[in-house]
Amino acid sequence: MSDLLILRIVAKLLIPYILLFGLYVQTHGDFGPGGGFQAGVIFASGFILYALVFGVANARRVVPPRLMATLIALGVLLFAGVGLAALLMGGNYLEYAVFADQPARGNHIGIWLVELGVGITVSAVMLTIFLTIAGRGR
Amino acid sequence: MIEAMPPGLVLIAGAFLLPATSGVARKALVLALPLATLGLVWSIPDGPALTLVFLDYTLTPVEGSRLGRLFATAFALMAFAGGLYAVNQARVVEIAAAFAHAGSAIGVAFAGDLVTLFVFWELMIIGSTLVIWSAGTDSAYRAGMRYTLVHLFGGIVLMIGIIGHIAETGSVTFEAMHADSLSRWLILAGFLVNAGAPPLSAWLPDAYPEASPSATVFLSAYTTKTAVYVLMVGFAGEGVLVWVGLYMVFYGIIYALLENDMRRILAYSIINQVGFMVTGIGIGTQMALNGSAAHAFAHIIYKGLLLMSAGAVLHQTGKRKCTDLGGLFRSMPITTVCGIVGAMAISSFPLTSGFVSKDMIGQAAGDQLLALVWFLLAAGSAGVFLHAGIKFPWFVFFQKDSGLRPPDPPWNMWAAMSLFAFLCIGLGVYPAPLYAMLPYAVNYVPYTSAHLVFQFQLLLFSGLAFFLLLPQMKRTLTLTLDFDWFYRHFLPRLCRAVASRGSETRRRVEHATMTRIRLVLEPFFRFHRPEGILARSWPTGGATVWVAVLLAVTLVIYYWQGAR
Amino acid sequence: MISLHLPALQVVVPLISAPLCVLLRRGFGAWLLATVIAWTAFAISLALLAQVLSDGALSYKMGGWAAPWGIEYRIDRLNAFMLVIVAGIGALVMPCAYHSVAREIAPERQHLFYAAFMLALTGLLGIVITGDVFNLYVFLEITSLASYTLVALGADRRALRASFQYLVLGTIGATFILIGIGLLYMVTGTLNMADLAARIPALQELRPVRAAFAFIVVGAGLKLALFPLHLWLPNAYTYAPSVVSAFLAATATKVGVYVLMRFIFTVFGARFAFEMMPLGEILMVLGLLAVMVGSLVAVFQTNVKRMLAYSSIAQIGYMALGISFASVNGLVAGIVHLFNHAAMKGALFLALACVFYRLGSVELDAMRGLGRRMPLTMATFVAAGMSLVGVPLTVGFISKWYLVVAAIESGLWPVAVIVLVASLLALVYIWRVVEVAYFREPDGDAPEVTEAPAAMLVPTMALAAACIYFGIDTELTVGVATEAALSLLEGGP
Amino acid sequence: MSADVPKDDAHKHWLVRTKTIRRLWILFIAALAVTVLFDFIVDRHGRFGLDATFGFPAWYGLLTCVAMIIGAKALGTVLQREDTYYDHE
Repeated sequence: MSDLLILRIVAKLLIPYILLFGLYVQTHGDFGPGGGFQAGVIFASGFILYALVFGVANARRVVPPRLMATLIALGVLLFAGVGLAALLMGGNYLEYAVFADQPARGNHIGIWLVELGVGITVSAVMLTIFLTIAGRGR
Repeated sequence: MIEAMPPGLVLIAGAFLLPATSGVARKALVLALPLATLGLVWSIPDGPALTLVFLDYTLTPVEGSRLGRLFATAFALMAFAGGLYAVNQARVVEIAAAFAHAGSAIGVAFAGDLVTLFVFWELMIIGSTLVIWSAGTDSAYRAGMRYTLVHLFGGIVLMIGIIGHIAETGSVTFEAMHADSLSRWLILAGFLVNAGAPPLSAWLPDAYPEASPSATVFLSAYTTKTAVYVLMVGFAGEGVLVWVGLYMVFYGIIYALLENDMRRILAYSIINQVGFMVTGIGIGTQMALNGSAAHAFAHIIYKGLLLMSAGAVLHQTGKRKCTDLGGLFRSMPITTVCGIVGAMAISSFPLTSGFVSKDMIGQAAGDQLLALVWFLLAAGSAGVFLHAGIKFPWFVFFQKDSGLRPPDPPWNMWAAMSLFAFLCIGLGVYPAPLYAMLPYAVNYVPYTSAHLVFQFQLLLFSGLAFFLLLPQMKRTLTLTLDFDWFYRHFLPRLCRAVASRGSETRRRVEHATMTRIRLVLEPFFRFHRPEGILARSWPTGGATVWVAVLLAVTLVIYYWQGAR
Repeated sequence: MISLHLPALQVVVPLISAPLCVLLRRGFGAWLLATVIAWTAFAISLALLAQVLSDGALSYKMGGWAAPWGIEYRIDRLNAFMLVIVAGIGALVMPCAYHSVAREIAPERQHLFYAAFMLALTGLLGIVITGDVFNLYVFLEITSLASYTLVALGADRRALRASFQYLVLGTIGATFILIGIGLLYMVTGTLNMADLAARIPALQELRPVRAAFAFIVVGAGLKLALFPLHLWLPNAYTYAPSVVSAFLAATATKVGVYVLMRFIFTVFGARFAFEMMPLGEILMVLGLLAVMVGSLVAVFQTNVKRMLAYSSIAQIGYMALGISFASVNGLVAGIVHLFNHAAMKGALFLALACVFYRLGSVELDAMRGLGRRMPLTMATFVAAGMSLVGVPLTVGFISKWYLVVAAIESGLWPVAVIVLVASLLALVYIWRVVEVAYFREPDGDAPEVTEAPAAMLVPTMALAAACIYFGIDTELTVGVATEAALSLLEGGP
Repeated sequence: MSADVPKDDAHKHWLVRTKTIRRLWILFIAALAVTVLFDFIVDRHGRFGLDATFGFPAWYGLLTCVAMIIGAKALGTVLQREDTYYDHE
């Protein structure tokens, strides 16, 4: 596959935009279409494209499985930690309104953080699944 | 609320303690526990002594009564003598199990409510099964398994009966009742299974003789006599019991006459003796109940004595079949004398405990002018002498010389035998203490000239019949089929024929079923899978089919319900 | 202050521990964390139960959103009791897990095992605690996915196939539940259980409600392994790692039963389920079949784990039977048996974990003479086994008693007979193990083994002791079950 | 009984010597006679008529015992099996 020059160049051109779009969906999910899940999938698809074009072995160097496992865990921790933080700040679990003096602002912060956690976990899980399946039989 | 501890718990707790001890301490404990229990039995006043709440019911785990105390006394005495008999020979697990068994039986004797009764009832089963198993032989294991299953089946019948009774009356108290509804019939049936009543009586001669010499002594006392106790409390005067009891009397005689194994002879005679008691309970007058209670007390002692002497023979010779034994009186005089005393007592010879107890039942039948019952009881009395009174000592200690010259058993065994022999004679000579314990005031004089003449004529002429027909009584190496044939032979055969792969019956049944099933389901399965066989090749698929079927069926049913 | 948030913490604490286990990367560290967390969760569940018993049902608004819009955690006596069962088993299984997992699972996967285990615990606790049907579905999936992983970690190659089968059927079950929830949402526009319960009576003539009922009952039936939807269970329990078998057998199917009860009584209401729909008859027939078939098949197994798995199917049949009577005593029997069966099956499977730890096998033949070589383990097995049979003074007797009382109250004598005859079958299959362990001599080439390590033995014996203690002192179990049964029958959470 | 009379009678236990056994039989028959004769002295007031007849316990005991033995024998021909019957369960 490394011989396909056009593919490699197009992929190199596309991947940054895919990642950027992923980040856009991630950060604007709280008041537009999108959110952590979709963003995570889009973000992961950038790396998956890379793996398809440049080979799984290269992709593994970019995203080592250990890192992925850590990211999966960290994403979940972020999600659950935000909930706990709300609890520590005097609200119910996941009650973001307590994060700022104005409930709307607090909600904004809380949702943003939670979605980030979701995004990290989803993209890491997607990549792990892809690399695991792609790595079978080698 | 705790005013009194259930006396049986001393023995049950002791059973758990025994294996942890050793040496002299263990021996002391074996002898002390039954005596402590005996003391506790007599410290319980009449009436409820302990109540507690369990499963929404107010239970009376300990309720003193004259009758319960009588039985508990006999049970504790038996535990003492049995412990003494076994203390140096038996495995500790056997004594422990026997004490648990005895403790549960005493628990039944003091149970004031049906739930407590049932709990102790089931504990008795566990204890007795372990007693049988402690022999450690394969045949004991199998017999014990059959024993357990029969009794657990009886327990099931009893439990359904008890729950039904509680649902009908709202009361858990264990008191007199009548077999007038299904649930109470079930209670009666559950009790009768333990009494060794037909048709489930074969467990007794099947299991008891497979236990070790001392274990059989323990076993003989508790299971059937607790059944007598509960029948007496619950179903006194229940007419059907007269006929059940009489059946047991003659069943025991006939089967014992055919039997070759000395301890099975005695096992059959337990059923025979319990038959007398059950008949008395069926008659239900004060005289009859006194007779049954007194006879149960006397029976525990002399049957213990008989089995001790048989056990001593088995322990010393390792043989249990009449065909292998004989002439042992030469070298085992103490055992012989004790065996004869027991045999006299069971035959109710004058001056023995049987004489002062059994004929109360006959007397009661006579007083009620139950002619047929009276004549049958008299014939039964003659038959007792025939099958146990003469047959057992004759074939074991006399008849031909088998050439065996074993010495008398160790001191603790013969001490236990002597104690019971003393009690057999003592109660026969001086029955007042026994009569004082009976549930009703005793209006009966055993030693009248008429009674003595009657008894001597009956017994001596039964003896004459025995010796005249001795050639007919020649022992053979046989066993006699009983109801247990159905679950020991017929059912296993049937199951094997159906269950084992490749057997002809199974092949035919399977073929027929499969053809029919295919006929119905073939189109359905072909639709799903061309090869057409269900779960074998791909279980997940098979399971999914089940899901689909179940969902479809429920959906259809629910829709149909809605359309109505 | 913190007591206000116990409902959230009950789920969140194990949830957070799962990623931490992954981050720890070390088997021992992960085990230590998981053990501490499991015991913390147990403590929380006990505190919740105490709170519910003294103050009545609790409600917790997730994220501060009020029901029915937000997710509500609602804890009444029934699910407080369930929480104690699930968390308690989790706490008791964890100490055993250290040795057992070290023997059965490769070192590089151990921390992942504990992470999956914590996720399964989280999911089970979440299913039980939530008062929102969609949230329930989410937790159901968390549990299921974690369980598939746990089963697949079994040392035997067949574990993979068992796990796959479990996955396919479990997914079908979860999907059915989701379809049912979807149909309910379509008709009522709400996902909150209490809200659903208030709206369904007016809508119960509608076919979507009936279809939802069918889907949910069948879906839950799959999850709880109701006969004939049990086919995933024997393989999954047989080939899973020993502690996983113990944990899942003691909790997962019980939670399935809980879900069924919750939907039947709280969401749809007893009147709808038993008077308009013939659920009672269906559950009774399937329950009786489960009892008979499960027990009979168990009698013929040679792998003891598999035998216990089939016995679980029979025991689940008892619970279904208890529900089918739709009477107080029937429900008490079902609910008490949830607890009792968790205790005895937990003890039995943990005892097998001990056996496997020493012998490397749980085949009947390999256990010859084990009564003398591992006396405490086998004594525990016998005690819990007697409880399974329903011997008086054990918990099994209590369940059996209430079941028979319920059957006789309803005039169903034959059902009472079948229940009790099946307990004889339980005796037969338990006794096959006892016979081999106590009455057979080991083969000449059998490995010399000693008693299992104390860390495994103590929890096992604790569960067996519970089987006996709660068979004598029934105040807590029967008391809670009775009140839970009454409130279930009244309808509404 | 008399079938197994050995030749060296003096070497046997006194209880199984032919002479003793003969004496025991005589004693036994005498006892039988005495107990029946007691019916003349003692009034065994019967309740049912039949039981008041002369020597009722004696003849009744003898007859029922013979009947029971014959009955058992008859049943035995149907129900008795080798004692290894169940061994191949």
